[in-house]
Amino acid sequence: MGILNNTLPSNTVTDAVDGVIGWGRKSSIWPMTFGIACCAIEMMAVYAATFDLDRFGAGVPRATPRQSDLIIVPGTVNAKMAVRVKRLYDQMAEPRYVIAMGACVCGGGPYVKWGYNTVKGVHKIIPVDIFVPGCPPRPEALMDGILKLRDKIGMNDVFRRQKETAESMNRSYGHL
Amino acid sequence: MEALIGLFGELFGLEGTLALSAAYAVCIGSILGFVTVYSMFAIWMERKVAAHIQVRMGPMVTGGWHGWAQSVADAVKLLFKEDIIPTRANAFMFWIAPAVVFCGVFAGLIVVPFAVGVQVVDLHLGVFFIIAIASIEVIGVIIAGWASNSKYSLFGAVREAAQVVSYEIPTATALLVPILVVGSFRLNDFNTWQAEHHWLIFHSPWLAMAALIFFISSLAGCKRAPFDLPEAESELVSGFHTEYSGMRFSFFFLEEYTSMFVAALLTATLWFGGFNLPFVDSSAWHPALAMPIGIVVLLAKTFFFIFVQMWLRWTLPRLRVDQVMSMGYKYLVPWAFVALIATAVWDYYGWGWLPL
Amino acid sequence: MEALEMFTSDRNADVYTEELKLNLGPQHPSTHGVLRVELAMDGEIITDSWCDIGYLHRCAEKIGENVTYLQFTPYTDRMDYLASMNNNLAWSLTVEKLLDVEAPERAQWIRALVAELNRIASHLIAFGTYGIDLGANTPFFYAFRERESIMQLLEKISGARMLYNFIRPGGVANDIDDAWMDEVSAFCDDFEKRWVEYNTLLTDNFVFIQRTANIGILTKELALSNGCTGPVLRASGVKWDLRRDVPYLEPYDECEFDIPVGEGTHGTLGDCWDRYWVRMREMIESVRIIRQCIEKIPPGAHMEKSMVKMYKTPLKPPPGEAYVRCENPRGELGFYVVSEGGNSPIRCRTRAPSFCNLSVLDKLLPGTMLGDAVATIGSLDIVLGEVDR
Amino acid sequence: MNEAGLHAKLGAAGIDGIGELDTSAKDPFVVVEADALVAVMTFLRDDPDCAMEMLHLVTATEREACIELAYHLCSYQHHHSFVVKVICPRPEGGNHDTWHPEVPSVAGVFDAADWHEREQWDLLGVVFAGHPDPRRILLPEEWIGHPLRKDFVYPSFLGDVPLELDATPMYERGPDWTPPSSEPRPAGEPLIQPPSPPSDRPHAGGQAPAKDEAPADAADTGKEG
Repeated sequence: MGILNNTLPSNTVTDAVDGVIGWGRKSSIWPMTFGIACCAIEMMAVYAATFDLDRFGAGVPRATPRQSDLIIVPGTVNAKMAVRVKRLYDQMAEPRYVIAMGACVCGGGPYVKWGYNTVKGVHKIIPVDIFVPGCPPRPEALMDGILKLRDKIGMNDVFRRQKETAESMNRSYGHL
Repeated sequence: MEALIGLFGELFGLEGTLALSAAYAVCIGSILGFVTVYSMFAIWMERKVAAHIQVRMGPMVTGGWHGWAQSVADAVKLLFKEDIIPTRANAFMFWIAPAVVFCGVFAGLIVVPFAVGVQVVDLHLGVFFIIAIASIEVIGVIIAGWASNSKYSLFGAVREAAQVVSYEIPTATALLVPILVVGSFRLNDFNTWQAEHHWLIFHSPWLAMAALIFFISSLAGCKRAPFDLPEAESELVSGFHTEYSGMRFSFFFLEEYTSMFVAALLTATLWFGGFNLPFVDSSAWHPALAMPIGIVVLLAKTFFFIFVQMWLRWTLPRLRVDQVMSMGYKYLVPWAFVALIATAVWDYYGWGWLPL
Repeated sequence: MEALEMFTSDRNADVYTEELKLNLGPQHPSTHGVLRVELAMDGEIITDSWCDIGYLHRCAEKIGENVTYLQFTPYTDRMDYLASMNNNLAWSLTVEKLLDVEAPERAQWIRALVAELNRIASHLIAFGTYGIDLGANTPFFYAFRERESIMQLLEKISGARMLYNFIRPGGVANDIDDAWMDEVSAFCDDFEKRWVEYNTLLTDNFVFIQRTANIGILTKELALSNGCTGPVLRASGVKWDLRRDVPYLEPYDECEFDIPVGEGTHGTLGDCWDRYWVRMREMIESVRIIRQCIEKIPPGAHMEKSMVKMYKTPLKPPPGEAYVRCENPRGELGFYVVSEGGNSPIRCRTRAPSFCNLSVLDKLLPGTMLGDAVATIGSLDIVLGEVDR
Repeated sequence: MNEAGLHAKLGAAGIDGIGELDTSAKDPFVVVEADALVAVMTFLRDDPDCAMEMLHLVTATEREACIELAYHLCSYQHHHSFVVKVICPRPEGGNHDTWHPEVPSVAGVFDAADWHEREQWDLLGVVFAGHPDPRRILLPEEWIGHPLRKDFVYPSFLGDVPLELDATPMYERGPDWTPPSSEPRPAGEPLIQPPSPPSDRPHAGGQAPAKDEAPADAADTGKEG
């Protein structure tokens, strides 16, 4: 895949293949079983019976980062945890997506002012696709975030030359 | 098989080795296709069964009607996912392990009679072949666990080795019990014997016991709950396939569901009448009618046992590793031998049990 | 003789064994958040273990020293986020003790009612995730179904699903009405039936008993010396419950309820099964308290009049200190607050029950197997938000 | 037995350095000398009339003049509780960098004290002499300073993890970015120099705000998520 990435011209074949791949990716988002804080409980509620994330094909929580496509960061990331979050993200296979769930992860939340130890938003550590604010977000909000992520994935091109989404696909991660 | 060779001779004028190769290619291709389609269906079924046990709906969106295309989407995604080989892993071993695992269980399918005449090779040692070839799978798992260079993977591989090797004994011993009654290793003979007499599960209490022992130990062989220790998610993250991603990981999925299929199919063939309908004598039917009905009947029985496996998985907690071992050695092995000897005695005196 | 030499001589010197260090967490499916346990393994057997916490340290005590007394209430929600009501309750009682105020009678009954509801919700999560730890995924979904009804009930009176900020110094935020209480009693009827279902699903399961009985035995002496409280302590045979022994709310004095204690039903006293079973029975006791609360709740104000006036400016308790303990689902939650008369305390220390309960883990694990480690961590029922604060 | 009874019992035990019972507080407490602490704790635990089986809490509180340690004990047999305090007076110019008060550890008496004392060392820099495992517990090992001291200065980075609200994300740093030095600072200097221009966070790298103005500006951010 590597050499083919976004090099082919746009024609019927590449359009169709991209469409199929995009459909496959967006219909099968396997999240990582990763809970940090309060938001993890609401995330569990989303997996559970009332909300049932599996309806969208996203209900196969994988315990290992290698097999998961989506990392939902549910809860405050602090200095000690940030290194681990970064490593987990690095261990995931492309394409990988990040949802920042909750106010703490979006920008510090209640801990922004006096939290000497908290990272003010997980986007300081890893690139984030979708921010879901709330403290904690209602399950509906997380569902909405996942639906937005589905739309976003569906728009991404794989073989075709990229237009405006190039930045979101090929980010440079600095020296880290 | 022979029919296929003849067909190729008639249609394309192929003869000898060429016809044989073409026939093999078609057979293997169709089994491969079957396995792929079956696995996708089984994964979808597993998710639906799990969901309905857990008061939810399971996949509902992908593909429209009840998320039927969910597994297709999963496959497409896995196919186009990055394939990571960890730097510290042994790359060749890491690469070859999924193939070894998958070949092991896949090869077992070639001796299975799906209906009258629908069988790739009618081996005289069919049952023996399946058991023997399925043991290759454990080697692949050990390779995978070792080559990943991860502690969780290693734990998973060692657990798998201990568990599968231990449970081969009760599996094989329990299989010997119907073999003793029928007097053959050939899978087709079981179908004909059960068509002529009765289903072997009703033959004697010892055969029912052997069926139970076989089913339990085949769960352990397939790494299904409550014996899913090699990939125990809450203990070992993902066990031996912790480091696998993308398509390689999906081979382990295929392997798991295919070995479930083989186990369920052996249960159905050896004890539950194979492709025979109950209370109906289909031996005189025209092959064109008997073949599709046979396939449907056999698959229906097989999927029932697959359903039971899923049912157990989503109901029971997982055993601990030493409890798995003690269950195998302290209960299943002795009782399998008891069933074997008791059947020998039972059949020697020709005792009946049920009015069949 | 040669064969003997092979084993005794140093010919196999390049074959050596070493202790395997296994790192459980911080991202691991069964550590209930971000606990990290480092295990030294000899095969499947754990020889030593080191707990590493702090992956969710959120500076709550520093925040407590910088915000006002009222503003700190939402932060207590986020400590033990599974039992927010109980945390609010403990904090409110602490501030009330500093201010020498007492909540009106009706507020006390409402407090007890919602705290017990939240206790059920919290124990339901313990029950569900314990099933997942042991490989049974289904109980989790059943537990969350009932938890969802509790959250909806509490949302109706507080406006929030999980972190309520409902119990405040001086009373509760809103009054409750009869229609809501009818819904609660309907839930109680429903829940008692479901509870029987849980037992058939998990409690009486042979495999479950095999996995939990005689595992992670916490003796009474060890529990007391380590400061374990709550169901963990009661499972070790100590009949101590602050609700009965030091009633901090009026309803606990007047309601009838039992205190489930571990009996060693399926093995030794203080094993994982006992801890689990104490939690399960506590849910039923909570239902009993809720029913009595609904029956006996008196009319009146839901908020202390004098406090409402005080809310307009930051609360300024007189210099002093107060330590209040409350019986949380996980044990005794204590707040130790030192005031010097300012808008905010100069020290706001939390005695987190999970913190003390977890400290016993390193002593329970050695000698057990890897699967037991998971069972033991699950049976302690920790919440990392509270351990690390 | 009430607190007075417990105090009398303690006074009769013949341990030196036990102060008077202070009943002005909500929970009456007794101040003991640091040297007598272990003996007092052992007595309270072992005496059948006291029978304090459980150490509830170890708290260090920083005041203007001292750091005081409070030990909350309780008995399940007799349903009573007791507070023991140790006071470490602040030396001239003692700040969080130069002054680490030292008290004997009671981890040998109560196992529960182990983690509590580690936490007090971690957050307030109180040294517990004879503690079996004197490491940080909540903060990472490489953390500098003890954050619950009043004169603690908020760091901008820990290693290369940014702790500032307006820090550059890690993945957007250029290749020539170097992590800030985490060497122990000279006494009196801020922990890690704030990035320039300094952020508008009230005391990032600067002085901690005075006590009284805290709630006023806490009100605008304190409640919003």
